[in-house]
Amino acid sequence: MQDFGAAFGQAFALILSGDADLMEIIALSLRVTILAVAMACAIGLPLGALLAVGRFPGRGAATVFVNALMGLPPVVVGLGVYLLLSSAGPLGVLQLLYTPTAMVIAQTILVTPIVAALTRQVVEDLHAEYDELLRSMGARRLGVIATLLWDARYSLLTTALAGLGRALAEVGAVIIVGGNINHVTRVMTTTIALETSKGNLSLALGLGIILVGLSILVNGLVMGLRGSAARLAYA
Amino acid sequence: MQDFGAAFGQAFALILSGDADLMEIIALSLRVTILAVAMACAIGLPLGALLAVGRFPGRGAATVFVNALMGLPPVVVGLGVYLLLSSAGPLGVLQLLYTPTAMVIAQTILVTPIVAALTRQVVEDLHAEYDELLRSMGARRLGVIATLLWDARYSLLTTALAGLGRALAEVGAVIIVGGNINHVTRVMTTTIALETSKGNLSLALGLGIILVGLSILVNGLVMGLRGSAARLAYA
Amino acid sequence: TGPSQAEDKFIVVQSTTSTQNSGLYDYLLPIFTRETGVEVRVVAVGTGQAIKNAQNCDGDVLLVHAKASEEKFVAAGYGVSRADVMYNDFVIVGPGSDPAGIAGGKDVTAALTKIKDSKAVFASRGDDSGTNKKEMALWKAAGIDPTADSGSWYRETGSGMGATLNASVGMGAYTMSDRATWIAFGNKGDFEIAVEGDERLFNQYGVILVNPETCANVKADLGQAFINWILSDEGQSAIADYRRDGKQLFFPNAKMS
Amino acid sequence: MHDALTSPARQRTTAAAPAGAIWPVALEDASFAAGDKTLIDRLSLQLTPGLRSIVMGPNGAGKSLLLRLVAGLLRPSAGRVTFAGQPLDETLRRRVAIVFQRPVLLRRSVAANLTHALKTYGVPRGQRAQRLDELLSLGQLESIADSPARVLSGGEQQRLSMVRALAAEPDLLLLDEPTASLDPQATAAIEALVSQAAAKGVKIVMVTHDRGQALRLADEVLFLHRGQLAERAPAETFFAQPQSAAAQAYLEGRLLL
Amino acid sequence: MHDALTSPARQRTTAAAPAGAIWPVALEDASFAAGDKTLIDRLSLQLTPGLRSIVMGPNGAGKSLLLRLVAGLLRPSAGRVTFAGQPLDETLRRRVAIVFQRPVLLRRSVAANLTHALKTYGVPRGQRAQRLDELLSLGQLESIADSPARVLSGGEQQRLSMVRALAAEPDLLLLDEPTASLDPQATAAIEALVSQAAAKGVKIVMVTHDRGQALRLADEVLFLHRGQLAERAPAETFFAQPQSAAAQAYLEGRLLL
Ligand SMILES: Nc1ncnc2c1ncn2[C@@H]1O[C@H](COP(=O)(O)OP(=O)(O)OP(=O)(O)O)[C@@H](O)[C@H]1O
Ligand SMILES: Nc1ncnc2c1ncn2[C@@H]1O[C@H](COP(=O)(O)OP(=O)(O)OP(=O)(O)O)[C@@H](O)[C@H]1O
Ligand SMILES: [Mg+2]
Ligand SMILES: [Mg+2]
Repeated sequence: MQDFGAAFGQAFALILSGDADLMEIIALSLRVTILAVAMACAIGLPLGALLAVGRFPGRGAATVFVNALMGLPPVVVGLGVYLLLSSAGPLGVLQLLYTPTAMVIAQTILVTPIVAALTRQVVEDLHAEYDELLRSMGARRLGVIATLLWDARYSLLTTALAGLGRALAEVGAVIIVGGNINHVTRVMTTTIALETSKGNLSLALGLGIILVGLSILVNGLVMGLRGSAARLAYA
Repeated sequence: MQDFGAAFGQAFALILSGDADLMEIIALSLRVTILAVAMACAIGLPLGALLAVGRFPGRGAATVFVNALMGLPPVVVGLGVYLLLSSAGPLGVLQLLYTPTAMVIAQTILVTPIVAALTRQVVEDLHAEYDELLRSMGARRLGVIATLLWDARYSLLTTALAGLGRALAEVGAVIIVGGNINHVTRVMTTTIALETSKGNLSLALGLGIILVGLSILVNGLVMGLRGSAARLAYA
Repeated sequence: TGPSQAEDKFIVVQSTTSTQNSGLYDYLLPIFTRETGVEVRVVAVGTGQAIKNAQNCDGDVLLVHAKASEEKFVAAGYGVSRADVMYNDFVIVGPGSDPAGIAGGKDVTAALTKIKDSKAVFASRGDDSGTNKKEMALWKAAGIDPTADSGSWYRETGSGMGATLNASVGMGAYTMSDRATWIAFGNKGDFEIAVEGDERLFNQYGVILVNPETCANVKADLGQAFINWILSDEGQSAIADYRRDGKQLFFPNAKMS
Repeated sequence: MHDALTSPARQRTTAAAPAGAIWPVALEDASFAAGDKTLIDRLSLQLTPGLRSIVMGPNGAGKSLLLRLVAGLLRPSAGRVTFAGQPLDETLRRRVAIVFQRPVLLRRSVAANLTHALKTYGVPRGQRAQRLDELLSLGQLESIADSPARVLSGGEQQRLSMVRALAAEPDLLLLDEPTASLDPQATAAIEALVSQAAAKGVKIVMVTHDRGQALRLADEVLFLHRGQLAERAPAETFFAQPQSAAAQAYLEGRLLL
Repeated sequence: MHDALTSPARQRTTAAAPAGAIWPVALEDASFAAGDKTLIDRLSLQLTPGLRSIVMGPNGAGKSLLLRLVAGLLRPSAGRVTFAGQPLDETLRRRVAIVFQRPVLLRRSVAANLTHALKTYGVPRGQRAQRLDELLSLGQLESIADSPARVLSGGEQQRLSMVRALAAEPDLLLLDEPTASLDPQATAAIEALVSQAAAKGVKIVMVTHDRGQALRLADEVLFLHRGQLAERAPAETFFAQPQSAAAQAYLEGRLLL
């Protein structure tokens, strides 16, 4: 049990110390995560909505496939991106391996199916209500999707937050394509993994507590903004 | 690119060979995952519904907290469970460390917030519609939750599938508390991690392809069952 | 679950990844299990984590390669006694193009100096593992503090040997690996051994029984039986017999008393 | 509805008389505001058993809000709503039933909707099947008992909501335009049911825009305008000589502003 | 509704005449089945511009389904629905507008619901603000323009649905009990609007259970019973001497089985 106590102690000491390395790591974690979630939403929201409203052959199979991709193992995604970006790989000339960009790419691949699958569900539920109205108005596919995504935006926040959680917590992919290189691609989760492998369990746990605190902060912020937005505007 | 080709080749060869070790590993992966998701649903569904319908002080904070816990880093969960179950830890006498049970516990902790947070959203959306009716009927809290969970069951499937995806893909926690012991606690993801660290990238990728195939299979099965259930019964 | 005949008769060995990744255990342990009916469950993690796990009583036997840490472990009362099991050596591997021009050399400090001077990329595990400690000692011997350049030509991957090798191949960076892991490694690309044979690259593995007096749950009999076996002529010759690509990976050097 | 024997009034006598008095039900200076709009404006009102009260008033007058306040579904932003001097509590709640203007139906079959209601109202499991049959026949819903409730026609949905409320065997029945989408026959049947229930002592408060219906059913009329009780009068008086300008304009179909 | 100048008919003339003819709109032996129930049963019917057609029939007769079939929202399970001999296509779709029995409103403000409709109907951005004002005043919705549409009173929701449909400037307007929850003034206003639109050439097909309303508005009555067209007659004939037993029973408020 003393490990847990020590972990909290370490967490507080670290935060209070304002350790420059730690700040650098936190900043990179946030940058990579937020970029990846933004990209995943840019792809996943319309894709999920399309799966929800589309009436095309293979829609059921596509839905199962996207749902299944929520179970994409991070290590596999990491490997795939590694093989693409490695000097010997097809995209090697871009020299992206072991850069934050590579990490964003890997996380985007991981998070997009989550956003798309959950979006499909939310939008489908709303579509059940709006379908006849929108069809009767002669709305085009794109307009339907835009309408549904907009009206479901508060519910879709939770979807984005699920993606955020996944990206923030993820280590398997980013450690492969980022390499956990000190001062370059080291983020919170890879640091935690490193300290764990060093046997510095309470330090690792302390960092974990900071990461969860970060997650709470971001979530609180998002929900707070959502609250004010919902209160202010009803457009 | 030849790595990807090799990976598919390896995947097919492995499946066709019906390798006994592989079958053992797949079976354990499925067992651990399904148990963990079942437990996470048993806790997360009512918890999420409670957050959706409850009117208690601190509900907003609790919601933010549960949402934030979707970002629990697997390594941290693994560490926490390790410290609890370790012989030196408070639950050491149970001798659960490095057993599949420990893996189920760790995954349950990881997946429960996901199920709870997504359930809250789904149930809250439905509750907006049912709230006045159920209150006017004098339904008690438990009855309200049961009604909402039942009527939202098809939408909640996607929630459970999100949890399943997370559990199936997860490696950071299970490798710490399971130890990736050959024939005892080795699952698909830990095998993939091991092969990756051995530099057997195309074998690792091949195993990843099998894991994704497994995920597609399970998802297809679930959606298929859902389809027949929805067609058959309207109780 | 494991073979049913060994349902209760098993021990947990906390070990490093190199012994596992090189396939040694897959060869060695079945022999022991066949003879004694005792199953050996290996938890292969970083050296630091392995020692920490053993300190937490989550293993019966510790088998790692960080002699100083091991002796500290025993001195602190966590282990009963330490015995040498086997050794191999470290090698510096690098891309075939050999940007630092060190290939074929034997003097490791000279090679490291050349790497620094040419600013050729070098990947360090940077994880305080046995390998990492050895590497840092070699830099020190060369009079270089590479961490000052961390992030530029010197890259600390903060990962295990396998991951660091993958990263090196991906970046075209030199790195130091134990020979066993290197030989067994599957993703070599165009990489080759650049420096080997310096006696400062010696890599000793030791085995320790976790102290049953500090850890009541330790299966001292079974653990000791395993240690005795691995140090015995039979165990030692089994180690010597293990080969990959025709090469011997570990060299037994137990001094049974 | 064609079978008067299964009217709720009969069933009420079979249930144990619930403890606790609810009369009078009173709004005391109750207001309800949303944003900066006062939608119900310091309304005071007493309801006692006996007379059938019909609530009329233009669209947006606050009729539905009033019913919701009485049912305890909205909390007044000022003033209070009391039942025999007390606020509505859980035990009293089931003695008040409401039929919403826009039916709210569970995503289940017609029969399952009713079974759910019976369960919620605490009808013992053994009696539910029989009660279900009675309610289905009361609402002429037998032929669509297994249809999903949400695909029913507008009139069918209203009938289902109505019998579901009757299943509660309430003392106070709040009806919000329950016949707005019903055909003449179903309207007549509902009116008969309402009269029967009233005769057995169930207090009826019903919103309608249908003047003919109000004439047929009302003992007294509550006329709401802009969230205020503009007029309360016996039915004959109200229709013959409405006192308030608002009521006069309403009855003549003139624009009210 | 109080401002006849902003009636949809006026606005129609300002819009470019859409290409392609839709008349006659015809059901040819159209059926609609769900599960094993035939809900619309081989119905044949022609609609031509001019006469205001009122659809009557008991609850569950299939009136709403008929409107949905005509609007192209349901696909007949047998037979077909044609517009000038062709199936409904995207370009024709906007010339048919429908007001549902149960209003479907977006989770937006009243104004945003209308703006969304204007956008969907292809009204150029520059004209939307003015059209919005016209529609709000047409529906007497100015004072609640910024309220969330889903908290509106029943009558307000119906008025909003009505003006939203008018915003489409349709050639064929399908109305499903559009005044069921309206107060007498709003009912009169809607009836006036309907008559005006009809006078300008918009074909009206309207479902109602209100005999008085039918008498006021109907040029002809379509009487549906059990998914079949039991009777189609000029209004005077229908109300004076209904031919079918079903229509007789319906008008007398007798039970139809
Ligand atoms: N939550 C809310 N926020 C803002 N305005 C509201 C809210 N709820 C109701 N209103 C407004 O309050 C007024 C009264 O609504 P209510 O539903 O009681 O009318 P009503 O008398 O039942 O009318 P109708 O005959 O059309 O059903 C309406 O103008 C409505 O728009
Ligand atoms: N998807 C469906 N599955 C099964 N039954 C359906 C479905 N849709 C409609 N029905 C049934 O079809 C019948 C006709 O429905 P419709 O809504 O057209 O009636 P209506 O004539 O409009 O009645 P009302 O006057 O009550 O509005 C009803 O009995 C309804 O229960
Ligand atoms: Mg109302
Ligand atoms: Mg209808």
